[in-house]
Amino acid sequence: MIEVTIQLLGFIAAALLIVIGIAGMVFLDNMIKKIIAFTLLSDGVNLLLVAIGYIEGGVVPILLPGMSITEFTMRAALVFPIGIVLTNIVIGVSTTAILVALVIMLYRRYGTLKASVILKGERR
Amino acid sequence: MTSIATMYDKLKKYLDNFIIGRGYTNIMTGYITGELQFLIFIIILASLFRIFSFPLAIIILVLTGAAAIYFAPTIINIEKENSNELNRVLYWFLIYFAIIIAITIWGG
Amino acid sequence: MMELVSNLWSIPLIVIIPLITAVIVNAIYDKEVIKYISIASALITLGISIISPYGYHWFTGHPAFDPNTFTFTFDPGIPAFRLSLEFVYGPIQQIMIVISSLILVFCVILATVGLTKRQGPYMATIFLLFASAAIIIMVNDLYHLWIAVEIGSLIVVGVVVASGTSISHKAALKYAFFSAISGAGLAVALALLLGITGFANVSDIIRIMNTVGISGMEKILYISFGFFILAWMYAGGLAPIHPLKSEVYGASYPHATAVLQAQSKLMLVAIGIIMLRIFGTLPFIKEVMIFLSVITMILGVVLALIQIDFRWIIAYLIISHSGLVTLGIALGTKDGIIGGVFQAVNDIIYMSVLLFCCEALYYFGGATSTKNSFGIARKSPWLCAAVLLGAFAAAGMPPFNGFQSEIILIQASLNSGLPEIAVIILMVSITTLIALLRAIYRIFLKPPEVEVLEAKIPKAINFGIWLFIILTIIIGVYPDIALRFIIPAVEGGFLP
Amino acid sequence: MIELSSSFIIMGYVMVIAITVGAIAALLQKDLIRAAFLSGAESIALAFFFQALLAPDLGLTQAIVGTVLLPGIIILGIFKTRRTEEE
Repeated sequence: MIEVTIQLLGFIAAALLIVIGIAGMVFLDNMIKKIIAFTLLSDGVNLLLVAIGYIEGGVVPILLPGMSITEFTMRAALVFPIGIVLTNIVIGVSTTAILVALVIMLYRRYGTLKASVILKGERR
Repeated sequence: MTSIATMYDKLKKYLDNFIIGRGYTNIMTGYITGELQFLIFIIILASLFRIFSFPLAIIILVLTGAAAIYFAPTIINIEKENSNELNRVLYWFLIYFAIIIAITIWGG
Repeated sequence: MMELVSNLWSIPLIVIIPLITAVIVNAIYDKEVIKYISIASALITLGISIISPYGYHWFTGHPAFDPNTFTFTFDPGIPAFRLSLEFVYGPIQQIMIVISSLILVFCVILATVGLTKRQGPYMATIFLLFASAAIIIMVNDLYHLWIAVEIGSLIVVGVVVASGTSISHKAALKYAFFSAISGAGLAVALALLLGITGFANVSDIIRIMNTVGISGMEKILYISFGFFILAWMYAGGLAPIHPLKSEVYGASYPHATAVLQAQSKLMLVAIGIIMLRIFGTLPFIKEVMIFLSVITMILGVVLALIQIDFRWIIAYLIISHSGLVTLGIALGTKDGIIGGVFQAVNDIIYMSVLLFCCEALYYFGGATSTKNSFGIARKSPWLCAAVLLGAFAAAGMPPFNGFQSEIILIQASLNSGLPEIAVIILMVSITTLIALLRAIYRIFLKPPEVEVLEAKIPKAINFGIWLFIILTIIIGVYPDIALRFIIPAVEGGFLP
Repeated sequence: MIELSSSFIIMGYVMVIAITVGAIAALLQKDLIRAAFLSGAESIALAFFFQALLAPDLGLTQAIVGTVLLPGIIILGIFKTRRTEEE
C-alpha cells in the first residue's frame, strides 16, 4: 500500500489534467473548446513540475528571518521548478492569445468554429 | 498458375489505376517514379530487419513485397494518408509515441 | 585553441542584439529607417559570431559548486555542478551561427526589397526567429532549451501568418496547436529528468547519472526520452509531422523559409546532440532515431516527386534532407555526427540557393506552378543556370558541398554495418535530382505555353544566389573550411 | 502535527476532485462562455493545490492568470466569433 501524500495527489491530478487536455484537443470539434483543452494541458504540466519540486515536510522556499541557511537548504522545496512554471504560465497565456487571434481570423473567412471545416485537409 | 496473361492483366490494372479518374497529366511521371521508388525503399527497409534476426528479415521481405503488389498503387494511399488534417496528424503522432515508448521500455 | 572564459562577452550580444532590434523595429512599424537598422544589426551579429572566442556564459552569475573540495569556482575547466544557467559557444555553435546569420542578412535584405508595407513587425519576427535558433544551439541546460523551443515555435507561427494567405493562416493554426502539445511534452521530459537527477544542466545530469546512478528509475528515463523524441520530431518536421511542417515551409515567403529551415536544422542538431549525450547509452535509442530519420527521408522525397508547385517541392525536399541530418546524428558514431552536422551546414546553404531562386520567380508573376510551362530560361538564362547549380548541389554532385557531407554519411553508415542505409542515402540524393529537374524543366526549359511578365530581378537576389552558389563550390572543393570547426567539437565531446 | 497533515490530505482529495470535475465540466458545456468560466473555476482549485505544494507565489499567479486573464482572452474571442457550439 502506497502512502498517500499531497505530492502523490499532485501527480494524480496532473496526469488527469494532461489526459483530459490531450483528449479534448484531439476529440473536440469546436476551436474554442480545443483552446480551453490546451489551457488544461498546460495547467497539468505546471502541476507536474511543481509536484516534482515538493519536499515532504519541507518549507516554502522563502528565507525568513531567524532561519539558518543550512536548515533552509535542507528543508526548502526546489526553487527551480517554480521558476520554470512561472515561465510556462506566461508562455501559456501568449500561446492562448495567438491561438484565439488565429481562430478569429479564420472565423471571419469561414463563418464557423468547427475544426472539421476550418482545418479540413487539402490534397497537396 | 501465374501465366503471362494474368501477369499482363495485373500490370494493366496497375497502370490503369493511375490513369482512370485522373486523366493523363504531367504529374504522371512523378507518380510512377514515386511508386517505384517507394517500392524499392520499403523493400530495402524490410531487409534492415536482419540486424534483429535473419529469418525474420526474409519473412518480412516476402510479406512486404506481397503487400506492396497487393495494395498497389501505394502512392495514392500515401498521398491520402499525407493529408494535413490536424486530427490525422495527431493520430499518427500518438501512434508513433506509443510505439517509441513501447520499444524503448521493452528493449530496456 | 584559445583560453576559455566563464563569462564570454559575445554570447549575450548574439542573443540580445536581435532581440533589441526586434523591439525597436516593431516600434518604428512603417518607416524607411527600418531597412538600415535591420541590415546593420544583422551584419553586426554576423561579425560578432565570426570574431568571438570560445567559452561559456553563466547567466545569473552564480559560481559552480565543486563537490570534491566543497568550494565554489568560476573556472570552466573544473568539472563542477553549474548552479546558474549555462550557454556554450564552441566550434559547432560558431559555424552554425555564422551560417544562419549569413542567411539572416540576406533574408533581411530580400524582405526590404520585396515588402513595401508594414515591414516592422515582419522584421521583428525574423529577428526573433534567429534569436531563438541561436539560443537553442548555444544552450547547455534544459530550461533554456525548452523556453527557446516554445518561443521559436510561436515565432514560426508569426512568420507564417505574415505571408497573409488563407493557406498560411490554416498552417499557422495547426502548427500552433502542435507546438502547444509538443512544448508541453518537452516540459514533461524536463520535469522527469529534473525529478530523477535534480539538475537541469545537461553536463550535470550526465555526471549524476554516471556517478550516483539512477537505480530503479530507468523506466522514467525511457518515458523522458519518448517526450524528447516528440519535441525532436516536431522541431525538424520529422515523419508524422511532415504535412504540417512542409505546409509551414511552403506557405511562407521563400526568403522567410530560408531562415525557417536554418532554424529547424539548428534545432535538430542541438536537440539531437543533447539526446545523444543524455540517452546515448540506453539500448534501442539509436535504432528508434535511425528509424525515424529513414522514414522521414523516404516520405519527404517520395512526396516531393508528386508535388505540382516548385515551392512545395522545395518544402518536402527540406523535410527529406532534415532526415539526412538526423540520420547522421542518430548513427551515434564520430563519423556519423560529423557527417550529420556537416550535412546541416551544407543543407542550409544549398536550400537557400533554391529558395532565393524561388523568390526570384515571384518577379515573373508567381510562376512557380508546374502545371504550365513558362519558358523562363529564355527571359533569364542566368537564373536558370543558378537553379540548375542549386539542384546539382542538393543532389550531391561532386564539385558541390552536398557531395562532401553525403560521402561522409555513406561511409559512416557502411562503417556502422548498415549498407542498406547507404543505399537509401544514395537513392534519396538521386530522387532529389529527379524531383527538382522535373519542376525546372517545366518552369524554365520547356517552350512557353503561358506568357509571363517581363521582369527585372533585383540585384540583391542575384547577389545572394551567386554568393551562396560560390559558397557551395568553395565548401565542396575545400571541405576543411567547415570540417575544421566540426571535427574538433565532435572529438572533444561537444564542449569547448 | 498529524491532524494538520491528514487535513492537508483531505484538502488534496477535494482539490483533485474539483480540478477533474471542473476540467471535464468545462469541456462538456454547450455555452462557450460558461465553459470559459468553468475553466477559471478549475484554475482556482489548481491555485490552492500550488499553495499546498509549497509554491505560494505560483498560487497567486495562477489565481490571477487562470481566473481573469485566460478566460478574458477566450471570452474576447467568443465575442468576436459566436457564443454557442454548432451541431
